[in-house]
Amino acid sequence: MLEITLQIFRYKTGESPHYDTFTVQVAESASVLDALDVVWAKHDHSLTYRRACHHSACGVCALRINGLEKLPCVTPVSSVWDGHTPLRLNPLRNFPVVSDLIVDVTGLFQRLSASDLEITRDAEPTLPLSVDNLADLGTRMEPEPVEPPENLTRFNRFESCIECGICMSACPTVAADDKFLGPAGLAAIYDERHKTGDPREVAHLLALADGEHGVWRCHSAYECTEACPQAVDPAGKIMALRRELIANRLKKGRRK
Amino acid sequence: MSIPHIIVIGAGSTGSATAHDLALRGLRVTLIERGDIASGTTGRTHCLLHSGGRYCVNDPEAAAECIVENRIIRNIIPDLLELNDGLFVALTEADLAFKERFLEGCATCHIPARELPITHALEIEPFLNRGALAAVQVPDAVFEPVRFCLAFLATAQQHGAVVRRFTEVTDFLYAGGCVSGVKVKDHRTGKTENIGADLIINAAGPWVGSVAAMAGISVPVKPTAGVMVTLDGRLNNMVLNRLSPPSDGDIVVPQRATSIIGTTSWEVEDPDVIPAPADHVAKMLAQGEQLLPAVQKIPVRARVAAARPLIVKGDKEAREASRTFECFDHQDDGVEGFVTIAGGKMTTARAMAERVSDLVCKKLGVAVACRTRNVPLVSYRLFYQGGSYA
Amino acid sequence: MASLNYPRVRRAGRWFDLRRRRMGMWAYALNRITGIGLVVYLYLHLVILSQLPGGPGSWNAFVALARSPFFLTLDVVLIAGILIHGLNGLRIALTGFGIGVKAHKILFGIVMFIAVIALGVAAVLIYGG
Amino acid sequence: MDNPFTKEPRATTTWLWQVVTGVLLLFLLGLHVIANHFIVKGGLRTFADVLAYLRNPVFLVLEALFLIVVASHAMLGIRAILLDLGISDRMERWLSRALTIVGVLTVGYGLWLTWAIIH
Repeated sequence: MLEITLQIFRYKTGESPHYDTFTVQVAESASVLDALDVVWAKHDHSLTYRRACHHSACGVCALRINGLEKLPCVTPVSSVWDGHTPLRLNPLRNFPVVSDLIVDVTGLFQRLSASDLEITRDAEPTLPLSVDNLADLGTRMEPEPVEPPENLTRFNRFESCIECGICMSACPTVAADDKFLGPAGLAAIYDERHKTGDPREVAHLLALADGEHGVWRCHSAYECTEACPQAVDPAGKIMALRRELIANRLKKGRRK
Repeated sequence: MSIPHIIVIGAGSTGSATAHDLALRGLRVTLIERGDIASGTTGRTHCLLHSGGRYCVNDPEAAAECIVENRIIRNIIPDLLELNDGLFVALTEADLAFKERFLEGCATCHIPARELPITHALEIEPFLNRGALAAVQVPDAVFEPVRFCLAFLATAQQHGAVVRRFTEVTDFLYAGGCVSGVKVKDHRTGKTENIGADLIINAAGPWVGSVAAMAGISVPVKPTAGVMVTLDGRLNNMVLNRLSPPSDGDIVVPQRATSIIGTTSWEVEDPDVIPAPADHVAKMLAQGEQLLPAVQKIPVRARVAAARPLIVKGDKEAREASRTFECFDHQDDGVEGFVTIAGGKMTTARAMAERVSDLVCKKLGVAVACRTRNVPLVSYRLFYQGGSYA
Repeated sequence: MASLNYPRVRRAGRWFDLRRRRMGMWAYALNRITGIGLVVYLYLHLVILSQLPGGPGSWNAFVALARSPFFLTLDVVLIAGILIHGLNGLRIALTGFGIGVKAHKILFGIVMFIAVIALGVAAVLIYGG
Repeated sequence: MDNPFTKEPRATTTWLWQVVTGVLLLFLLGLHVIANHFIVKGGLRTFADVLAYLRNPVFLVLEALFLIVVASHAMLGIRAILLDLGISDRMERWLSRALTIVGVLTVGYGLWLTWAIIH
């Protein structure tokens, strides 16, 4: 067992924000979310924080651990606990704080709705995995595309993005510009743009990206890509959208 | 008569589907949840939309419910599922001997099942144990629990339902021997208030017992924990099951870029905090390795434990307890205006909602039929834009 | 329910909140600081040049001042700002065209290396001249 | 609910202009520094040097071009910084107009200054 100290941001309507400190015992392999669960169950039932899947599928538990945006459900205590300095837990930045560690994520979902990105994507030909030293297990190192069983037209997958809001919290532009589409919103535009074949929808999506609060508001700090727990690479997608917009703009210029 | 107001306690899959069902019937609904959406057992399910195959031999009643609901869920939230089917794989002679019973069970429960040539199965699943002897394909699917609930809730909100998160029921209110509302504490503000209702539905999953206890009632639900181990890599395209009667660690559900191995079964007293026991985790990995030998080569991303709300009758072992659900009208316990819905699987959440909503409507004399079988749900993203923080 | 929403100006201050932030954020902050600095310099420059129509007298006084070691050091700072802003600007332009996005950190290293070398050369010329 | 993130004005052109002026600046600034400090040995030290420099039509054109480009780049840069304050759409239009005027005034003042020096 590990004994750890957590310093948790507290805020309730009408009260001034402050930190509360708790010392809890958790298993060696526990995650930071496990520790929060213990604080809630054994020490303070009025602590509000978001949680559901506990294995990085839902994205609701995102917060800041010692200042950095993380998913506490897949952050082992042992990876952030130095043995004595209290772990400081704060809500995500750039969202209104509702209570304690909960933020109002409405803005994130408005941005994601702008592109209407569907959460599943079709036509996954292979497993996204490269595992070292699998040869001795008699399995193929790099699986090739395979045919799904007859009645399935193709395999599909959920999108990598779990809509956790970490990129929005890490982004310096979202900090002050409330209308910036933000890393998640722009990455969703990119993904949807590459899913659809309808030229009118493509034009609409590119116009969104080209908006006054679209890809050009990004300041290339790459914080979103650094912080993303799901390797979505929003910054890379923003740059890819820029490239396409510039190419289209130059083509249009030549035609004139 | 004014439109009846129903309070649903618990925003897991059952409570969410129930709020949707009642709102669609035109009733006024308030859903009260002490934490966030799906923060209890629902969030920590295996993410498996059952075909029913897993239960078709030992628990045909639950299996039949699963396949019916499986088809309905595919229709009402097609965009929230990974539709890659499932494989039941025989690894031993004993498994192979079970195959005929399995196929018969599937046929009895009307679960489409088809044996795949083992070479084809190995091609589809390159990480599957090369010694696999047989593989049967069934229509399993994979969901994401929070968005599953949000889709029901967003649709319920569109029909006027109110969702109160981080709001805990602390006591019941009574009027003339009948439950007339609840006393709640909103943990976001620290304020308490009373909310009146014509009827209250207890949909608190493994916590139905503690909720019912506030009204001095006991319900025969035993919180039965299970462990899941999530790997930091996806080893299978389809859901992989061991072709044998359900036991520990015999199923690997792939989701997004992970594979989730499950599960074990033991009874717990307090479902609030269940640390995942290290020996159970080790067992999951060892069992998972039989299906997918590469399991031990992949780092573990998360270890999760949660309690199922199993309805226990007689002295059956938890693993044998039926996965079907039941509705309790506490009129029978001398408390009017209070019902409990418990048991079941997330796959059957809509059917559970239909059952309890039918009972509620009958009790209140509301003659509106259930429509949730055919009404597609709106985008889960609308939940956050429905002013639920207001 | 009242939520805690920090005022915009305070949130805008996060441009320069570099605690635990990574290289891209440093590059961005550097670019912004040098950009603001160069705009300030542009107007200072115009104000100083406004002495020119006054004739040779005031100009010669200014040139004498500008050749003091303190002002020469300011010149070095100015050139550092120009180099950082200009070369990092090139990097941002390149990534905007989709070039070197994956290698943006290496690119930053390269342009900063060039900036330091060029600054060294400039310093030698300034103090030596 | 009205989604504020679905409006569609265009901004590629603005950004491209910032890049174009930026790249031009690298050249013009280089020329400016070389012309001012290295063409005449030891730099433009005397008032006569300055006059001679500005009366050369090639340098005069280069300096004027430099002024225009640097003012455009600066105004676009200031606009980007101020947009980060999250101003309203109306404020934004007002800001763009104001910065255009400031830019024109800066260039105008610079040109007048040059004219005043030469004469």
